[in-house]
Amino acid sequence: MDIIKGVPLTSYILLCSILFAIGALGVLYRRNALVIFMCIELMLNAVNLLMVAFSRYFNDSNAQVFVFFIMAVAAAEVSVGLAILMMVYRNTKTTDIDALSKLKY
Amino acid sequence: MITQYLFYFLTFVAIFSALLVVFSKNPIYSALYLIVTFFATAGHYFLLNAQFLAAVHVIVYAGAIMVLFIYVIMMLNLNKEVEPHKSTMLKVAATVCGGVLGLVLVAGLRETELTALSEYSNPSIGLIERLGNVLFGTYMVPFEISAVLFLSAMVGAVFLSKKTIH
Amino acid sequence: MFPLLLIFLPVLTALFIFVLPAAQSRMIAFAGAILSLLAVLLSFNTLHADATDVALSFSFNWLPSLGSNISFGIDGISMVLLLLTNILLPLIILTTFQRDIIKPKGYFSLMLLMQSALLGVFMATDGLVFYIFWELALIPIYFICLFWGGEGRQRITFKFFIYTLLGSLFMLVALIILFQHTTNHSFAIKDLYAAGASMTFDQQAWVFWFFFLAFAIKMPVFPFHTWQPDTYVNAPTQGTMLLSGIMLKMGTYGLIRWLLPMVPQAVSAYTDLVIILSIISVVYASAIAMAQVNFKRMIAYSSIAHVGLICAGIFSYKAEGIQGALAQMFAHGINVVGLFFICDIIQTNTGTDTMANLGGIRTVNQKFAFWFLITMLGSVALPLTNGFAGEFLLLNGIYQYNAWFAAIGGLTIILGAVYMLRGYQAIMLGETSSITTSFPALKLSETIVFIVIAGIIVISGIYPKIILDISAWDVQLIAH
Amino acid sequence: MLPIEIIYKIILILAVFTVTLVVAMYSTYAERKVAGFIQDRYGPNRAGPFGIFQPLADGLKMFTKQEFIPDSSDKQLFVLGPSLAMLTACMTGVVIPWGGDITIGDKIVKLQITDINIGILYLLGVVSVGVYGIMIGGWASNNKYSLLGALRASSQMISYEIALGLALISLIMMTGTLSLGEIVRQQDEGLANVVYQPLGFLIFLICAFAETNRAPFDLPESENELIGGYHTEYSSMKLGFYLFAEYINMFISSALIASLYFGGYNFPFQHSLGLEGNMLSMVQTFVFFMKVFFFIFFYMWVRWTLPRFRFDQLMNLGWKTLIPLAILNMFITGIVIGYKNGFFNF
Amino acid sequence: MQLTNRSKQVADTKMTWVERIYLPAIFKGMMITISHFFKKKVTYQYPEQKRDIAPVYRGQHVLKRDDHGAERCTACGLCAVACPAEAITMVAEERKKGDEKHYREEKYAGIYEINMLRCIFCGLCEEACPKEAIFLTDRIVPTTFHREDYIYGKDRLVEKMDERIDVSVRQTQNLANFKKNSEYAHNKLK
Amino acid sequence: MNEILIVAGLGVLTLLAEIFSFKKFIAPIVIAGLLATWVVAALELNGNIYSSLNASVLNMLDFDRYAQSFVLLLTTIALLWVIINYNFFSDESNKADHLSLILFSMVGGFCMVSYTNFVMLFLGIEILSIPMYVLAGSNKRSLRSNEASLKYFLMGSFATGILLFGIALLYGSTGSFYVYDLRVKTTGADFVMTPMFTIGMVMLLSAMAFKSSAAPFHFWAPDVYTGSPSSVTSFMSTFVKTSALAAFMRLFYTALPYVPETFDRIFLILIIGSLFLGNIIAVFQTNAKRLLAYSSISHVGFMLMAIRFFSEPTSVASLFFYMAAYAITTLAAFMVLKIVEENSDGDVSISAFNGLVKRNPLLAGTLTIALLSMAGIPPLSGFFAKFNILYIALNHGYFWLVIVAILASLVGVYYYFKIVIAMFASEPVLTPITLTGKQKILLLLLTLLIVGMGLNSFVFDLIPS
Repeated sequence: MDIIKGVPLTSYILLCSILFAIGALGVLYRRNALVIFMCIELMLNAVNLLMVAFSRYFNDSNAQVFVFFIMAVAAAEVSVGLAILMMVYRNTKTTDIDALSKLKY
Repeated sequence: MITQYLFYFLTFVAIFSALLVVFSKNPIYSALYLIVTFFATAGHYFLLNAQFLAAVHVIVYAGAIMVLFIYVIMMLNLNKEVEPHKSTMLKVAATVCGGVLGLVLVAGLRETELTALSEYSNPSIGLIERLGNVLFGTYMVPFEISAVLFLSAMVGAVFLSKKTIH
Repeated sequence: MFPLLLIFLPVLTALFIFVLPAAQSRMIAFAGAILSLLAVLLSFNTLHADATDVALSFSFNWLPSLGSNISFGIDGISMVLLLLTNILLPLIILTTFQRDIIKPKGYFSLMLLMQSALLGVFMATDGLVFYIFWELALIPIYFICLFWGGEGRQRITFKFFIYTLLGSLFMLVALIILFQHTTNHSFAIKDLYAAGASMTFDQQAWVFWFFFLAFAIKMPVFPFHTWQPDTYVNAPTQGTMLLSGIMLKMGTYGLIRWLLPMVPQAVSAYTDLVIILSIISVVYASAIAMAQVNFKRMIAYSSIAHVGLICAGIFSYKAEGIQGALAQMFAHGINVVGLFFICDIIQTNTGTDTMANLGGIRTVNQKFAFWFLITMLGSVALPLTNGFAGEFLLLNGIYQYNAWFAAIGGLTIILGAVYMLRGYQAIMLGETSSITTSFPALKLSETIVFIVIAGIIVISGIYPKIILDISAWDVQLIAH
Repeated sequence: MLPIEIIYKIILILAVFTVTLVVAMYSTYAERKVAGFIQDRYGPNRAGPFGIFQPLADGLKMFTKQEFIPDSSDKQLFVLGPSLAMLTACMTGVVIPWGGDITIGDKIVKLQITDINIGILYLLGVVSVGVYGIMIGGWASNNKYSLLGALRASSQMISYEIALGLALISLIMMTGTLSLGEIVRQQDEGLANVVYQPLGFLIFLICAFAETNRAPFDLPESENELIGGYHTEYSSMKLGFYLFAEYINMFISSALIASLYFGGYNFPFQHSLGLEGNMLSMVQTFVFFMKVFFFIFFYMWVRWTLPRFRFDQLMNLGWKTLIPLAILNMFITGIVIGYKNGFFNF
Repeated sequence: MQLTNRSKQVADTKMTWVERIYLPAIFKGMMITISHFFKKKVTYQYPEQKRDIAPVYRGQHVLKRDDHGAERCTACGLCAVACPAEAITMVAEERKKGDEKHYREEKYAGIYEINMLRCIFCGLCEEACPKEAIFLTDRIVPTTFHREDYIYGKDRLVEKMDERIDVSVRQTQNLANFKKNSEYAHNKLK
Repeated sequence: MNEILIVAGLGVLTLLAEIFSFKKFIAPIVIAGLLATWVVAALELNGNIYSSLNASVLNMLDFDRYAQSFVLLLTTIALLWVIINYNFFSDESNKADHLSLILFSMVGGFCMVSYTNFVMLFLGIEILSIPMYVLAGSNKRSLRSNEASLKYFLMGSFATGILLFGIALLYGSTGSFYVYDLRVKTTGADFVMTPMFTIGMVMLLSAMAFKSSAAPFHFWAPDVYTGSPSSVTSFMSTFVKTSALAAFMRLFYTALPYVPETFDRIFLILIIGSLFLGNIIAVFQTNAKRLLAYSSISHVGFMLMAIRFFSEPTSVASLFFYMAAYAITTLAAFMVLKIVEENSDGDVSISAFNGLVKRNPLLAGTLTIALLSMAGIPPLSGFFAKFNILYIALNHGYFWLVIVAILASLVGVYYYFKIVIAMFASEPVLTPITLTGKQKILLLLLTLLIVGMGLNSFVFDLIPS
């Protein structure tokens, strides 16, 4: 049951590169900490897809297990990150990272 | 043939909604488009014989992570589109940076030719039995160690959310 | 073990100072310094007892991974400087007897630590150990200047520190380069000599200039001297004495011990350049000294002039030049301490050291004028004073190298006489001003200092062989 | 795949879809009927005999009511919410085995739309997506009650999903498969899983109640605090979708409980009845639906027995009771499996 | 003060383990509810099957006529004053010549309206009426789709000549006694 | 491996102690446990640096001589940190949380110094970072702390993304996550460096530079270091940095030996950037914590030199020694800084140090020694650390780089002495500080270590070259 045929690996690599770049762009472009965080998730997502594509082409389950770990870590990161965001919001009433300028002097 | 069309369709959806994640004004729309991207990715996983990962991807990302995001957006009531006007300079700079990164990646990886790729694809690599064996065999140590990660994340999240007693 | 004893004696004394009450610090420090002096004098017998090049040595396997041993050795050249250090230290401590020192514990223990480090520098026969003591000598004097110094001390001491540190860092690079070229990965001075000789000219040139930078800043020689006058003026009197009397000699000693034998090709190639720099420094500093209105500043510039001549003499690479340099180093150390002490007395009693405001002290205090006269004559190298032998030999050495250089360098004697006499005249002669009329008599401790200084000036002036003999044999070994 | 099989599949899909909708429809009727009976009333009995046309009348009413979209709401999301809720509710039915195999001609057709090897994961995935309908709807309404309802719903569903998953894991450990069809087949040979996993069943049951937002876990729509919860602002068929989705969920979860823990379409002594082939399958399907109906009834029964939880109680129950219990259950299951496989024979 | 004998001593005792897992209690509760499932239903199937209503049931109002068929109401306004829900409105008019048989006295209510949506059916109007003109009956106010239909005018309040409404059952002994002693009592008990 | 088990168990024990309200004993238990870890690590320290490539823990962690030495160093740092910051947990209610987070992050550090598979590198980094994100914000009421936490988190996650993409590309070009496989494949004769490998490598390098706060990826560090509570900052700049750089180094000597040569230019940018940016920006700082943050960036420049020239025989030992010296010095500096901070209403600007020598000579003395060591003045340990590194750089023929490094560290002297001058030459405005006996002993111990590590090369000889 080989589902995918005729799509070269390069296509996947390019797709993942573009997704990753979009994520990075978002991190730089947006000022809302929450959205930045989402863009980071997008980047991780691109990595996951790349790993899976490689896994399929190498016939190697290792990469899929790696993806598994990335997902686990992403989940842990999200829990901590959102807790931090909530803490910041409690004190500043904003999630705009430009509003956080206490440390610039 | 149909898989190719599927591939292009999913790719289009993924990239389109990824762009919308970045450029949506409203955070909740960003989040929703991100979910769409995740689903497109899950579709790609299916195409790549990684059914287990596809399911886990949906459960973890769409089912847990993004719910938390939306939960927080809702709780913080971020629907006001309050993002302040950023100077055009910064925007341009960010776009250029991101664009350059993308260009470099695309240009660098455009003509990737992987040697020693097996033409024959083993469909069982994405199956849960196989993954389970790898995970609990080779990757036992990281699996166990990740318990520490979760524990610390849990303790951390609880600690940050706990009310300070004065 | 003797070098170790010399190094640890001051450290132990410093420890005592820290433990015992502050009121006793001065006496303990003095006693410790005297003890060191006695120790050095005692060691005179053993020097050259068995015709080896390093007689009084000590070695301890320290950092095998770096090929560095804690090794010390005393030969004639070091002995001159050990003697100078250990004679000056009691004198310097003695100069404080009539002064109120705040936080005396710190002051005296830092001075003693400085002494320890200086002794280490003069005795080290291992590159790394030399470097460490070189840097260590910097720290106490920095804190002395920083804590007990005058107005604007923060900026000025800092400048001094950065300058000297810059030089020593380059010296470190030079040492590492040398170390790299040793065959057995060793920092021992002989291995470094061998390594230096084995290097290509380019490499030698780098090492030469790096070393020279460090020493030139320390001495200081013409383009690197800008830290010096300010620092001398701002440091506390004892700090200035340490700086000018001993620390300055670190640079000249370094030239003799670490630079000349290290990279022969580079030395011969750059001698002209260095001597020209030195001569410039002599003339330039003398000229500026003449224009000074401030006595302390004038001494500071005179110091640059003297050191310039010493440097030139060393680079002549003649036995006379080097011998002269050593003699002059000794003499200059004694004289300059005396001059700064005079300056200190004047400043304490009149509150100023601007020469125009002073005058006529001789009529009030003749003894003081007498001591001043002797010290000043030593400094201007009048025959039969200690300065004469040194300058004569120096000029002789330079003359052998190049007569023109000697001629220009010889100006220093005339110029020195001019500004020194002018200074003496302005301060001691003429009408008394309102601030000098009540100039008090000298205290006992002050008199003792002057007696000692004058004694040394006269004795070593009449019979310079005392000093010259110590180092003659070793100088022959390295000179052409 | 041959075309005839595709046709069978399509028929099956349509059948399942229809059955799901009909059952959900009649669940609304049953709910009212059961409520009435438990409260010593008759319930609806006017539309048709015993009121069996009541759902049709209700549906008609829903369709004809005024369509109302609040001015300050987010229009697109306001529409997306109920659609998503309905969509995810309908998607769950595909992996449930409705009966044994049926032989048509020489083709053997499974009464299960698809027997994918990650069936349970699929279910968990779809269930976890189900929360979006409620969240989006509640948020888009721009109403504080809706928002509170949505927040409550999402936190409740996420919390109980964990215990639910953990309870399922012990079951998976026992059966060794993620395919629902396989799990049901295994129960044909042995006893129903509830015998081996009583604690797991209990946890699953409680979590299923919470996941479907049914009493006593109906905090998201608790009328006396939040008016209508997340669907306060909804009217007409969009409200109908939400309500309908809830009933579909109820039906599907009942079907799941039946297949996972109560043998699915199997029933005791089925092979000694002398029934064969299609006949047996039909009886099995009938039995399965009986089981499902019992659980639907059970849902309603519980609703009219137990009072609603307070929110902190709900969270305490989920995090401090059910999750530890589920882990304990997993632990015990692991030990027993290990013992059986001889890991402890030193 | 003991109101009933069912009071129970409540103590804040610690629950036992069995109690704390709640399952037995839940089971008990389930049994109770399921037992009700099979109990006899108490529902009245309304239009076909009606509950008996009390003799003093307060339903839709009626404006009585006297034995001669003349309206008793004199538009004194006491009922409107008494009405707590302010449901009654009236406009008085003077009796014209020739109307004597329609109106009992010189003044009568030209307009008399009761808003049935406001009315709370308390019966205070009935008590306040000095002329025994207004009574509440056992009739039920029918529902309609429009608010205005609930404002009942005289057309619907005044009893028809040909179908008189018997309100004698509402005239309790107390009322009768009160009215007997009153010189203004017009509607004497038979 | 035993160390990981002990420390993880200790973390759980700490949490349990909170539940069973043994709060009083938490810190003693932790200290005892860390001592035990230290003993175990010291006992297990043997063998050759490259010896045990095969004797590894299930192929995921390899506690060879390198790893074991760094585990010892990390344990020492953590132990000292816990003892020094015994009183950090002023908020008693969160003591267990803090300590357990620290212990968990230690597990991450141990994984990072011993990984043989990129999974472990990645997990190690995350396990190390996540508690740090939290601890950076542990002063929940303070906006600065919040900001530090958020910035650290966002930047850290971003770097993680880059790291993962790099790993994925490396995997794509070699087909394995095992560093030894990578070594075999990339050093093979038929290996061609594809663009994919290059990009992956660059991304990996960037991410690691990010984690070890090397310029130009340093910009988060000053903010985070300044905003976090001082004790957390000291942990970050010692333990975390050590782990990150040890992992960085390990990458090359186990997996990619020729990469530093091939990507020479990137390394030089990182090194020179760190040296100069760190030092020059530090000059303009008025906040002592921020100053130390920038100085730590400049130290990274030196450490990266050891990594760049890792093929020199003594480079590992030099890096180890540098990090040990730097860590001890930083711990001492931050201990003084924290005491000063507590005694000047949370002010950590340089003016808070005015006349410190008159307020408490011991504090001033320790800080001076520490700063001198950082500036590289002999015979303190910082000098020997720098000396070793300059030596390997010269040995590798990078003469000009040494000159650059020396000029940079001269700038370093300038700002270190700003604090020294403040302490010695300014008049105090605040009351004298009294120290407890324990603090005095600790300060003396740290001073002794700073001096002693320089005078004796036992630390350097821990890793045989």
